[in-house]
Amino acid sequence: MVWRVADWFTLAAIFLLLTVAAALVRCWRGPGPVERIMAAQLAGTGVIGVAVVLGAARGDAAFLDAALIGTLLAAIAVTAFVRGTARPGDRSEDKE
Amino acid sequence: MDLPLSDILSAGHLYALTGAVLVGLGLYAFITQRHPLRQLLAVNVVGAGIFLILGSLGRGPDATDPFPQALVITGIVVAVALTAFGAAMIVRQAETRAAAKPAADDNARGAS
Amino acid sequence: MSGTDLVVLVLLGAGLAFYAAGSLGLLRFPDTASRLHALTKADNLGLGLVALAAAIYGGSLAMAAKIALVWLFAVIAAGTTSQLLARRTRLDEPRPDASDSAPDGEAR
Amino acid sequence: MTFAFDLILCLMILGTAGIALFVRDALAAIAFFIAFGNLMGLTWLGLDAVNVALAEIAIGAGVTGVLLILARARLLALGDDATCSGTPLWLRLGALAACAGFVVLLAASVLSIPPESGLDRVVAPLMPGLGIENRVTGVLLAFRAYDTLLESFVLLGALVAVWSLAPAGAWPGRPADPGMTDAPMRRVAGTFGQLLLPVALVMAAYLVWAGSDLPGGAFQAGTVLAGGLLVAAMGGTIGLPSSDRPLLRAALVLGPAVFLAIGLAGIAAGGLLVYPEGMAKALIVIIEYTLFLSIGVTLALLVAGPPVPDASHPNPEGKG
Repeated sequence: MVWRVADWFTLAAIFLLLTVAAALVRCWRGPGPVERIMAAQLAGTGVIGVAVVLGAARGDAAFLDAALIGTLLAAIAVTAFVRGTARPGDRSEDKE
Repeated sequence: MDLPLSDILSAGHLYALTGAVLVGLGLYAFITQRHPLRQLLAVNVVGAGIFLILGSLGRGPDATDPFPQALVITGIVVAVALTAFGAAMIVRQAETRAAAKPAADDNARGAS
Repeated sequence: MSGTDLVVLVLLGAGLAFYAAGSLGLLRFPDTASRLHALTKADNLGLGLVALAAAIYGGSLAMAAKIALVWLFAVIAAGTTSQLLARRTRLDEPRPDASDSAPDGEAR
Repeated sequence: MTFAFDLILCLMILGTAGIALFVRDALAAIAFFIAFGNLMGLTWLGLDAVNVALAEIAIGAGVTGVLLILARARLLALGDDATCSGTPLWLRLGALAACAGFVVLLAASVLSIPPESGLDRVVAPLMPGLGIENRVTGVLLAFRAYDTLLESFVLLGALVAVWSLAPAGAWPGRPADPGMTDAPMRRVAGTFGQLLLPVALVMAAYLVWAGSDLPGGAFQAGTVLAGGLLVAAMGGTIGLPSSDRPLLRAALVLGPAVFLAIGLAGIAAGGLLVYPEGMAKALIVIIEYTLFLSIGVTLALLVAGPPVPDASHPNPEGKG
């Protein structure tokens, strides 16, 4: 099989999926809520990377719109998370 | 990227099978989980599985069927609307329960 | 394999290396702050290099512009989230009533 | 090569779904559910259904995540940590047997259907009459327009249902303030919200515009708008409006009302939701722009939740 550059991009997509899986191991282990959200964030960035790479491999610019939406909304879950319990007098949740 | 036909067929079936397993996982979790928020997650996973079956069976060799795509987009939006309603109901139920308890733990009001 | 292809592959490989470093750092670093460091620095450099490779490979200006936007917003989002998560970590570390953050928290 | 990608993706989807459903800690469940939504977006890209991928990434990764995180924080403040509790063994075994049997049946029936895009060949010759290229948009707004019309009313109904959960005395009022209480966080999130809201608006308008010929459309755009509104509300850039503001009510019903009016006007041209010859594209674009605005506002308010009593707002925010 002759390796074209597009194939390398598909291979890169597979590699990125594996890094996402590695990040999710941290999400599984925790220990705290911040780690879990961080890992979800990294998984999101990995998925954006996959969308960019697949878009390049298939030459489809619409894939980049998916990546763009992903980056625009990437911070929203983190923003919702940090406001959740960071108020004085609220119970601490790091007993997990 | 041009692919041999067999690969695309198997890919369509692969995603459809994943969808079938997702439906099973979600149903199992819906039955065995006790907390309503977790059951809400389970319903969403069942929905995602059904969407995946619908979409992937429309994956032809040169195009993806627009009908299931349109159905799935509609379904996704309805699912998020009902998830929002479910979550609001769960929170409201917890608030009512907390208010009904004697005022030993009175942090219910201020917490948004 | 042309020279452009070689540049694309090198950039792609470097980007993937940074992604791997980010994941590895998140997995192996001992505390929250250093994990945050791994997350934001390595990850965005990774996305940046991969995006650069994709932009060069894509060839068209429109595609390159879109990819640049993707990276720009990823950097802005990562900067914001790391600030927020770091602040959250700091608020969590001492007990909330240790009044380390009292001046700005309007403890109604 | 592509098949290897598909296979790994499917395994990761099953893994994240399994963990999201069965992990003990509720926040871990939500984090995995967000990752699950992101990966589902990738499967739609893998299936070349970019229209769906756009919606799935915006909703699965953005809006649903916020919704669940906010719900979990509110439950936690009430002392409910939403962890799993044990169920009796007989129930688990019974459920396992039933679900496994169901999966086998479902898998068998799925495998008996060859994947093919037969309807695509039906739709393709009809597209020139509409003057747009995106077949999914064609299905959503022309060939099956009544589905979409009803759906826009379902969204509105869901918001009414959420609002109906307002406690006694809270109506009409504002949803609980989603803003940060910590001042430094508020500054950071506020700056971010000020930047993101206009960008999200531009991106959403682009998605609607692109949706005629390229992947995109009103639902995807509406979700992006909702995400921008939510970030802006959390950063304190905009305040959430009271549920009885006339302008808000108008924004909520604008899309469905315009859709319905155009649909009824179609009776003159031959039937409900029939577009007059040559005007299809213009009407579809009008419907999509109004619908995206209404969907965005509705989704944002759905996530914000029902109005709460005003007493819990010691220092009210400025109106948005």
